[in-house]
Amino acid sequence: GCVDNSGGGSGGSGGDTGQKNAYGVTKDAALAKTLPGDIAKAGKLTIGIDATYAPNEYKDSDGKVIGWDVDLADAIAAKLGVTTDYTISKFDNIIPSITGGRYDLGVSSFTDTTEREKQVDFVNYYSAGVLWASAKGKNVDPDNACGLKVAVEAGTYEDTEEVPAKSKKCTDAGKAAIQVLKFDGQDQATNALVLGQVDAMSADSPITEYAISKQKDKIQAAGTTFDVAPYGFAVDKGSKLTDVIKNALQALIDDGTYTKILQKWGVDDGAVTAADVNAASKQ
Amino acid sequence: MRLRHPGRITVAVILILLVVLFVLDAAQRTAFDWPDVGKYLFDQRISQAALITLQLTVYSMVIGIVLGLILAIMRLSPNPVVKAVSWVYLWIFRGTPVYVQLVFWGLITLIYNSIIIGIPFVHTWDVIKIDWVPPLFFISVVGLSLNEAAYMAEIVRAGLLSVDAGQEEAAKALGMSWGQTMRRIVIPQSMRVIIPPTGNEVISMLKTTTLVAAVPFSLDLFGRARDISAETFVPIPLLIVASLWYLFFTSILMVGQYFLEKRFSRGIGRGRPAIENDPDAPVIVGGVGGVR
Amino acid sequence: MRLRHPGRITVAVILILLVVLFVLDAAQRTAFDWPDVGKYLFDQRISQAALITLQLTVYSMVIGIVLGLILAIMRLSPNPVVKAVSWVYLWIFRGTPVYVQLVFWGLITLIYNSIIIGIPFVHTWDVIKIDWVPPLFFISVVGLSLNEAAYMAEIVRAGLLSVDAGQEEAAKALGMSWGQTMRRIVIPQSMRVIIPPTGNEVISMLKTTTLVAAVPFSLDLFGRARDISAETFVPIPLLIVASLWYLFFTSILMVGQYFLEKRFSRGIGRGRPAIENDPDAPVIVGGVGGVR
Amino acid sequence: MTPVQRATTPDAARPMVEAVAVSKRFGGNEVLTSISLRVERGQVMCVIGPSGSGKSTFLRCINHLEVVDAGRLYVDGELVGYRERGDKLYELKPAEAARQRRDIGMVFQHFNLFPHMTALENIAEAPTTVKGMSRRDALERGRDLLARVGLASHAGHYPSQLSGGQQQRVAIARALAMDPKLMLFDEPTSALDPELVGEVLDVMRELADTGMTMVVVTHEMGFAREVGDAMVFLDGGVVVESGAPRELLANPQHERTKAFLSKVL
Amino acid sequence: MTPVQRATTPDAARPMVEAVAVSKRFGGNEVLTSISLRVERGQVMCVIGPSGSGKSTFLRCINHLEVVDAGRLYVDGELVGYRERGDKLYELKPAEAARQRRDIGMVFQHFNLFPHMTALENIAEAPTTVKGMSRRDALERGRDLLARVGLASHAGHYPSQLSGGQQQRVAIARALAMDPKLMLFDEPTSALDPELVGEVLDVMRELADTGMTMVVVTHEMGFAREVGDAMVFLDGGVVVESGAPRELLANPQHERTKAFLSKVL
Ligand SMILES: Nc1ncnc2c1ncn2[C@@H]1O[C@H](COP(=O)(O)OP(=O)(O)OP(=O)(O)O)[C@@H](O)[C@H]1O
Ligand SMILES: Nc1ncnc2c1ncn2[C@@H]1O[C@H](COP(=O)(O)OP(=O)(O)OP(=O)(O)O)[C@@H](O)[C@H]1O
Ligand SMILES: [Mg+2]
Ligand SMILES: [Mg+2]
Repeated sequence: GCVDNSGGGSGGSGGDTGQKNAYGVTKDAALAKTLPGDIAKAGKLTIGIDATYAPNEYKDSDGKVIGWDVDLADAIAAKLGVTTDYTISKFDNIIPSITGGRYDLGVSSFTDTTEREKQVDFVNYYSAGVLWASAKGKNVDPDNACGLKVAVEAGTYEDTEEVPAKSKKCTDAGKAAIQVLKFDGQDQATNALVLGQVDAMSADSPITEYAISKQKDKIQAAGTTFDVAPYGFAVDKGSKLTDVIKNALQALIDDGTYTKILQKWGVDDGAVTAADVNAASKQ
Repeated sequence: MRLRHPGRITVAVILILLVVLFVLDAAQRTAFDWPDVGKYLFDQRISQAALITLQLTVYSMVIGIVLGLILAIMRLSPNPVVKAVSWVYLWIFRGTPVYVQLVFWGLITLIYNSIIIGIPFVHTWDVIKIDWVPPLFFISVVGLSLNEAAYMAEIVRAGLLSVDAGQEEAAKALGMSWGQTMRRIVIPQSMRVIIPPTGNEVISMLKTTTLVAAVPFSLDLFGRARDISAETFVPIPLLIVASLWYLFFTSILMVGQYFLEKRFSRGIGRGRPAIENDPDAPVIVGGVGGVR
Repeated sequence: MRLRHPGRITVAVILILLVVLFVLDAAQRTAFDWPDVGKYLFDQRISQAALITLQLTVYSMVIGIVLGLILAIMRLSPNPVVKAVSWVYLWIFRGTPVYVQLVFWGLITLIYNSIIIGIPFVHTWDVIKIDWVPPLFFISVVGLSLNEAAYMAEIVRAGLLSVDAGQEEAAKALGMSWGQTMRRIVIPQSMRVIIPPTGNEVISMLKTTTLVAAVPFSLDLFGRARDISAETFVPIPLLIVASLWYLFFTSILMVGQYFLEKRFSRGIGRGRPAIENDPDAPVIVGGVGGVR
Repeated sequence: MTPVQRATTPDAARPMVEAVAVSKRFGGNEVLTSISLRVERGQVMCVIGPSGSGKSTFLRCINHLEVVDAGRLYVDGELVGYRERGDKLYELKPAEAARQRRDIGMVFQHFNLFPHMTALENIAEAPTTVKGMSRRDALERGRDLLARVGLASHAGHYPSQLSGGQQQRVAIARALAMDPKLMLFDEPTSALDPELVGEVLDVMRELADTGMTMVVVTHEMGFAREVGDAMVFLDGGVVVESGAPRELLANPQHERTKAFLSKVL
Repeated sequence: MTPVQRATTPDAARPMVEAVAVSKRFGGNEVLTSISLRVERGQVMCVIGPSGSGKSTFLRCINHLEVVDAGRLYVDGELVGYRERGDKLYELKPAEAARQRRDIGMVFQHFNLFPHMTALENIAEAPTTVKGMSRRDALERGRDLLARVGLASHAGHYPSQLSGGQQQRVAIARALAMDPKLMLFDEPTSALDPELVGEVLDVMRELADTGMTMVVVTHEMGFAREVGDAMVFLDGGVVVESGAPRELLANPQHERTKAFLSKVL
């Protein structure tokens, strides 16, 4: 495991047969059998994660990786009778690490895009949008943010597609471009907004909502959620694991654990009713 | 009767084999993605970013040198307060990591977002909000150059101290002011000692510009390479592309540095008696086109 | 009849006033959040992270010194292939930013995830998957020490070259092997030249450990400070806390460095005639308890 | 101590250098103890004494390169390094001290030529930067002075390309370029190989013949006897004996003087 | 060239050093040209010659500190630095070369004492590291040798605390500690102040009296005349003349020898 070194450490649930997960998930023998041989043999899922995206995945004060993404992945592992082994990574390096065979799974709030689907398969488990936030009392319109400073996390959908597209609209209309500040982690981007270093930040809706809930007196939502798109667990292209994860997730949705987790973290707005694969290209 | 070095040849052959194996293996590894390396090496976005890296380097060095000179002179001042201020500056800027400093400069606008006019802790008459938000490039240059100044100060100081005290005295005795003495006599002579390590600092600065990611400024070579790889999911080839550019620049600088050092370590045999007795003292480059 | 320095006093007073104003102003700025600084300064998480930073420094330096010694000896080898390999190593590791190198080491497992047994481009017999994922701490130490080795190599090389060639010759003439000559004669004498810059390298390494964020390893002082601030949304006080710890460590090292340099620049007046003619040559620390 | 009353003497009668009870200490070490002496206009005053007796320090005080601790030093009637206001002395500002130094030429034991400038540039430097003379005039003047010290053909040489004697002659020319009213020489020949001493003394002798007031610290007793108008023997920071060089050298009165002269002659 | 046939002589009659047409070049510069000479057991052979004539180089070849380019060099019947196999010569491995050097003591012009070790440690170093002698025995032996060169009381001194003559005597003791069968001296007194030369020559004279075979590069003709059994005059890398020192010094046959001797005597 990477408990000793990665600053994250294993969520370490799921676990041995018969043991109950924190949400009471137990191993489903039939599903477990469908696991690819090497994973079943290793008894664990190697997961790449960028734990700077509260509340989806982040670190608690002891440096342990937590979040609802983590709980969900742990539950899936428990269903399959294996443990989880989280490795902290930079967000931009997770997908290359999956295609490079380093991680079985990427659990890091990946927005399923057709661009990314060229690299990996996604098991869609949530429906999130993009939500901007601005300083309290300062109204920012995401669709008319020309010339403003916007914080994003480097390598995210917001960084590579959403904000650049908005900025391009500005420049096409002869207005000033949006100044994008790319931070290494979402935590820094959020800090930048809280402290007033930027006019706004753009992040996935659960993240923005969580940040607002924590810093009610400093920041507020700017506009509403848009660009709703599915989240997906990233799996290597064409891997057998894709369907296994999808089925396990479906089982969790069916037995209500899924909802329990989302409700516990207060993000059940974007819950899906059925697990899907590569939803982006299907639209 | 020729020399034979069987042992030497064995070692050489093994080493060459290892290197060849490594290269062949690397050529085969898909992760290196050599076609992509070729594709991005001369990508316009990369070469523009390389230009920005050079700009960062040049601006930061120039400001760093000027500030370093001021700090060095302050350090040599007879005024203990001036000396102490300079000392504290060096202590803080040499004692903390430049990466942390750059993060700090990135946040500086948060700290100093207003000018408070008043008596601290007693009364505030007015608070003037500072609206100007400096561009990230500007902040990066400030961060890099303030750090560099601390290092340049020590280099300049060593250079100034290397000039024989008799020189300053002679200039003083001729009625030259302190400023004239510095400008015309001491600084030109100290260049011999200052320039070689300054060359090293330039090379080091070029590499340190990668850290502006902490500001976060991301239009430099490394930042741009990272941006591209975030879109294309091929981090390794872009890392290689950035490395090759850095290697290219530093190699040029190292060659320049080599010639500079050669030039500045050259002296003319016969010096003043005072110097002849003390080969440790600076040997002055004389002859046509000395250090002027 | 006492000296009066009205100008000097004016400057001093103005500077002191400015410093006091700056400090008072800083004390008042809410962004600095001094109570938080106090709260986190001795937080156990921070002090543990400081320990990890020290571990990173020590391990990386030790490995860097050993590798540097090997590289230095390779550079001085008469075998041109060995020499070239060492040269290329130094060129690459000194020519690229350590930050980029650390990013690269962070991705190394992506590149070398299998051992290919076969003839490159022709036939592959077998591919053995490497399952071992090295801990990030391990990768950080590897990245830092491989970089450090390139710098230590030059320091060690300068040290070895500073030992008079006559020493090696005398040892050889007594029938000592090359290894014995190095171990007993050359290396002990070169320490005088090697140790002071090595002290500098330790200080520099301590600060460079902040860059393991590129790996990304985040249990070091700076990484931990950042993680805490991610939760609490107070980056500036934590930045100050981290800076104070770095300043504390580097100050201790600088004091140590000062005494080391003093000790190693001390020589005994009368040397051998060969040395007496050449004050530039190393002055050997003799007397009781020389460099052994 | 009470301030010394200055006699208002006519210009020509006023001494060029007047030291009144000058003392100087470095830390706890008193290097000059209540030195009083006069150098008249046009006189050549030779200062002799063993090593460490304070000869250099005294010269440096005249030029305000060192600050006097007690007593008063006047050059051409002007208090050196201080401004008297009421009963108190205030140290001159650096710019004022620099102005005073312009009128006093100084030649050092180790020449201290500027190694990054040619002989001619060395000479032209101060007139241009300090006096604001045009570069052309300064260079022309420099060439004249080089010719005067017999080095017309060495104008373009750097100090490292000149012999010690040649360097010292350039140093004298450099001091003369500022048109000083007083020249100080601090053992100008003691760093020279014996065969080069003569050429420098010749230049100094010619300079004395033109009527220049000179204070010369030297061990060249032949020169002192021939050229010197007055001589003081310094030991342990006090003036042990003074008088005309011929007399002092031939008939030293004091034991210490005798002991010293028996060694150097 | 064809390999020289070695006569199988009994031990005692075998020369200690035999050079057969030894040549050595540095780059394009031929420093030794076909040198042939013999040093018999117990003999003291003096080598003289102008600077740059190749004296040091020849000594260094005997000790395999330099590699001979052509010709053969034998010490005590053993080919130096090479192994002969069939018609070909192979350079010795470093370890074998080191073994050969053990038996040949060498004293350098600049002493080359190890500055970080005391006099005694300098002497005990090689016996312990190279011969594996116990430290105690080596130190005891070292003390004996120090006494023999008259420095018993200086055992704990570092080289920087010794005079040049004392350092050179320690260097001789250091070489003797390896029990060499041949001693090479390269101008052992030329870096010494004149008053220190005698003490070193005395030690060498005593050494010669014990029957040690010695090759001495020197300009001390008095020593050579008194102690030397044979002498060669080297010039431009060739042996110009050889013979008994008294004769060679008194009646040089060759013009170049005469010219050289007229300068140094
Ligand atoms: N800057 C200084 N700081 C402390 N002591 C000094 C300084 N300059 C000179 N001294 C001391 O003052 C004393 C007189 O020095 P000074 O150079 O005037 O002697 P001198 O007569 O010129 O001797 P010499 O013939 O060796 O030049 C000496 O003891 C010297 O050590
Ligand atoms: N390592 C070397 N590389 C190149 N040339 C060398 C080397 N060692 C010696 N030489 C040259 O070989 C020649 C003979 O040198 P050597 O030291 O043997 O002379 P020497 O007779 O000992 O002179 P001296 O009396 O000055 O010691 C000289 O011209 C010298 O420059
Ligand atoms: Mg003096
Ligand atoms: Mg020689």
